[in-house]
Amino acid sequence: MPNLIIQAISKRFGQTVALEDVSLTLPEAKLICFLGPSGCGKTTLLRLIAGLEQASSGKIFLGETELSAIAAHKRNIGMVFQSFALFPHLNVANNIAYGLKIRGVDKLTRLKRAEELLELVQLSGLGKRHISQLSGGQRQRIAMARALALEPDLFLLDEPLSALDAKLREAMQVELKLLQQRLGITTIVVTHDQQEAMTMADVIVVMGENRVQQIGAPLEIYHKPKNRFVADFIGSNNFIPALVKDTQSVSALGSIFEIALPKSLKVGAQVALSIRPEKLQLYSSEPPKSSKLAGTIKFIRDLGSTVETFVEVAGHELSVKGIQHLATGDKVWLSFDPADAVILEV
Amino acid sequence: MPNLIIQAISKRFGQTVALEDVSLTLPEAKLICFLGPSGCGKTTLLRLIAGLEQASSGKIFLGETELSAIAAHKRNIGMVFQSFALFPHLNVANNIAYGLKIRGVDKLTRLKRAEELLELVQLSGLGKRHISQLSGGQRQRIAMARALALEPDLFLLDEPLSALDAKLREAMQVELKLLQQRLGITTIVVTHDQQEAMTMADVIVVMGENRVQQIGAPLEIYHKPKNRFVADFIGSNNFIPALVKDTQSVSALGSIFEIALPKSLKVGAQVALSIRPEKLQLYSSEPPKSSKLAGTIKFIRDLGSTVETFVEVAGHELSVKGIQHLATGDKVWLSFDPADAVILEV
Amino acid sequence: MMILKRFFFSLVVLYLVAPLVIITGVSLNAQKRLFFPPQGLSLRWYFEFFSQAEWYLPALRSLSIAGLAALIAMSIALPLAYTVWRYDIKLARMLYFLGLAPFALPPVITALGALALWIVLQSFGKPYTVVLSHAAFLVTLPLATISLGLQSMNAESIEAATTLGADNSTVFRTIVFPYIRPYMMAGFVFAFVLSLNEYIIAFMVAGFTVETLPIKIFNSLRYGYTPVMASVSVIFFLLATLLFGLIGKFGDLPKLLGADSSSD
Amino acid sequence: MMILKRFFFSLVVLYLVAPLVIITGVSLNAQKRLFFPPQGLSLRWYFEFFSQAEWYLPALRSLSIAGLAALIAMSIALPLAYTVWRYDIKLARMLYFLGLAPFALPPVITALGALALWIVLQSFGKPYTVVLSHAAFLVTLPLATISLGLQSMNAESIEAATTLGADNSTVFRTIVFPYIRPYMMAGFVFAFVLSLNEYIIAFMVAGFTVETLPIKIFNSLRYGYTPVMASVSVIFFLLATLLFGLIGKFGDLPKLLGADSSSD
Repeated sequence: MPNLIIQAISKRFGQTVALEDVSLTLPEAKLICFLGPSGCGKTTLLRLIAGLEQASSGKIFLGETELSAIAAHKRNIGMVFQSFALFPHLNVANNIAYGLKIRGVDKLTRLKRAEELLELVQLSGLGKRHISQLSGGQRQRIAMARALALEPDLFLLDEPLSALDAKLREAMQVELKLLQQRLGITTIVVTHDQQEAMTMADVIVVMGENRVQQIGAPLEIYHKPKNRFVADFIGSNNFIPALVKDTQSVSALGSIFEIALPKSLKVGAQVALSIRPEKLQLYSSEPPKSSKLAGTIKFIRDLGSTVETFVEVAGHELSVKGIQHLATGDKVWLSFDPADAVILEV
Repeated sequence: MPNLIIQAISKRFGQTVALEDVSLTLPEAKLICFLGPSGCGKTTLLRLIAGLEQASSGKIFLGETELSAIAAHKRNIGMVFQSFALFPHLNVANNIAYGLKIRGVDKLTRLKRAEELLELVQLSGLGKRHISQLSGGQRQRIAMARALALEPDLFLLDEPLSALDAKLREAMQVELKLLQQRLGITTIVVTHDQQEAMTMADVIVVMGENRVQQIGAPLEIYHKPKNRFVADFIGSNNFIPALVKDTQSVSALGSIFEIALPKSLKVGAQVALSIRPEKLQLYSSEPPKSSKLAGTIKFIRDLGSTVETFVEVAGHELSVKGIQHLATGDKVWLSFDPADAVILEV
Repeated sequence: MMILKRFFFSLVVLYLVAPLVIITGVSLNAQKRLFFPPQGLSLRWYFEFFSQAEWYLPALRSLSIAGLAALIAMSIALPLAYTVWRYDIKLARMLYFLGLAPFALPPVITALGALALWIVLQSFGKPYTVVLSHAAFLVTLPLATISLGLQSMNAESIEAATTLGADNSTVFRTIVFPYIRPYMMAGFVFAFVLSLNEYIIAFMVAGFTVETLPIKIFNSLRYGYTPVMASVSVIFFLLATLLFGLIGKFGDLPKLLGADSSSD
Repeated sequence: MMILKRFFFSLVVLYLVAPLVIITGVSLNAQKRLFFPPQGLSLRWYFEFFSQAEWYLPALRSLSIAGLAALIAMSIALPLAYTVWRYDIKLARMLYFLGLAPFALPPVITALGALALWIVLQSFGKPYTVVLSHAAFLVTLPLATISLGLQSMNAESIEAATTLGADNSTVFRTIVFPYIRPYMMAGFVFAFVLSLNEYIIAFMVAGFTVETLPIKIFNSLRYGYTPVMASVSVIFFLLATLLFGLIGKFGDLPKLLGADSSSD
């Protein structure tokens, strides 16, 4: 199975821009997540790949084949919809075998294939059930089975787990990931949930403001966000306004920090120093470190498993995560390893 | 302001039991959270306190006064509704001053008080706005201002933040907590979100299956859950089936663990050993500890800020949280401090 | 897309407007003939309507009957709808469907039923029987619009007012009434316009003693068609349009008709 | 609570059933009088209806007209509703409101408009004019029910069928049609029953040549009341009830009427 290549795709609905000049090459046989806030265009991109929308400009290729020149019903793509979109007048087996039936496959073969797929999604023996008799989690699995029945070239899922409750969702994330690894089919999952994307994806495409913001492996995106949008959307982050002093250091909140800077930044430029809450260390007395900040604890959010401390430093509030034994109002010091900080343009 | 005492309250709607023999004494001037899954009766209990429902049996007292004998509109309770329930035909100031107006307070005094309350909720100058011109967060604050306008004896909030998006919700949790501390008014917040309860509450009342399951400070409930319902609902937890060996130890998954047991348990009883994911330590080689388990890594969920590892031990899957550098399939050892484990009846 | 939209709108407009255009054209004929397009333009049939008692008296009679019937229907509907809504919200939802009741029974049945009833009560032919029959027949319309209004109201705002110290009557005066006012108006106008145009019940109940305008039109049909009928229809239609326009201005008409306001 | 509920239900039942009870009572009179309660029980008026051509012929005529009109209305409505829904979902929502159109214009206007149109087309009085007038007048009913059905359908199931390899006609045949079938039936029955009971248009368009049953009832009113009218009304009402009962069995009636199926 070849790469999926998206070439300079734009999509407008009337006056509204949904996607602006998106180009991507997506690797084969991997699980890819389109991740972004609602309205960022991620679902539109998925629907363009499925052929359910027509691009305003640009092309989509699957290897050498121009996918965007083929009618939706001839693309051989399996898609799972957010509402699952099961056919209410057909039973489970007939839902799964729908694609086979309209291709004229005989009844015995159809039922055999439906039973195979039910086994794949761990719902053997449910073929005769009516759709209304299924739980949300079962519907989700049947929708996957139906999409996989024709052995598609691409497996697309639009927010497949958003209708499930929290505990089931977490379990299904793991299950979906393992299923994809077993089948080895190129799979694209649209989601707005960064934990879901981090759990499942081999590659995450972060989308925002109708563009691709960053593409990469989950931990690469977490630790090396390319811009403020990504740094803010993935995980939580502290953004400290800073000024470029020279090619090796910035000044922020009255202190100087030695940090490797992108070469594009000029001396005197306004930047944001971003540092993850779990990368900040908290001290009750002044530590013997070079990069440190003095502040006061404003609020402590103790969730049992993690403690988040809000520290005010020179009028700026920073969040620190990690177990500690301090109280609101305490004077504290913060320090961090400059290698953990990321300098972002503002 | 005196304690709120709930005496043997039951509530049935037709055949359905909403609350079953609930008795509570709630301290004055504190922020109390009713926490539980949907349908547990927490909103019904709040509505009984407000007088919007009548109890099937039982009484409610505010100090010496029998609250349950007073009509709802004479109780002097400020309530914030889940939908905010602002009056669409009145502007912001008239919404806030509604209670004063129907008491015949003159216009000048009303407007002055409305302006004071707008200041309190940090929305000064918005008095003339129409309700439809407000954002969700602003509506939430106006609903609070309206409920506080009459200086109520009790301040009740029904899922007050559930209509707000995640980032705003986190900020409002802190703000609501600080507001309550400044005003010193007895406040009850109904929520299904345990993080919200852990962040805000002085006292959490955990409700489930139409009863009070546990009442206590947030960390007490997190670290010393009284029963399996609480241990499962608050945070995540591993439950390991275990057998009481003697008064000092249990056997579980083929190992013996020395743990202080409740006296009520008999030798040979089936129990659950519950241990939080962050209290399990993971080793790549056998550690020199007495309480340990050998297993295999099944799946790793790396979210950047935390890593959750699923380890299979004797056919049982355990979740471990904490930074580590292992891979799926590795053989590992787990250990924990017996003091961190809780033995629960099954 | 745009073409389809335009085509579709033209179709709807044609469908609704065609009879009107024809009627208006006919009413402008200079001759006493139902020509369309009209032969010679003249307002003489409108003039005739306003000058001849045999036409304007039935019109005034119809207007009084409709006004009284709508007022009575509303006075019954308001307390009924509010009481039911306060104590049983599911029951209140059914009141909305009751709005269809006048159209559920064949009009001939309703009319014959009313006729037989008044005969039993020995009031057959009395003028007030038309008013009461119409009020009873059309009471479901204000009942439906008011129930719809109450249903679309956030029930929590009543509870909010209660916790702020308002007793039941204060809640009704300060919260409920301002909210349902446009729905009440809509119910009144629906009942008024339907009574104005109602023929069969009025005819059966008191057709030989109380000549309303629709009855007058039908009666005069026996002596052949005259463009006055057309001019009367145009005038009544303009009146109804004006009233519905007022509802449209003071209330949200699609919402009054039960459309989900949250959609699009 | 229970008392209120019972009181309310009694009221509704009384309101809907009272005219029926009276009519049925009247139809059972042994004498040729409109007595209620009936004086002497007899089925002679029913027998008269089925034995005399002056009664059963108009009835058969009404049934054929209603059947044909409803069929034509449906044949126009189905492709129109489906095309609009496929290409513009917002527009399709408007089709639902169009279902109210037959009740928006005063019946006299619609009838006069139709009359004038047929005169222009020189077809006045021809039997088929009633069928076509009714079909045009009632086409909005199947249009509304079918649009409602399409609206309540999950649009994603069409897209799902497409990704599974179905072209447009296969999608219609295998997914859309099975779903909207009960809505089509409902539209047909609505149109059928309304045509059956329609009086004014039928009378104006071809009243002197095609005597439908409602026209027959009115015509015979001139010679005094007879219980046959009541027995006819009862028979027609039973027929309508049977048809609506069938809809209720094959489709969800409240849902067909636009009720939100997600509530309670």
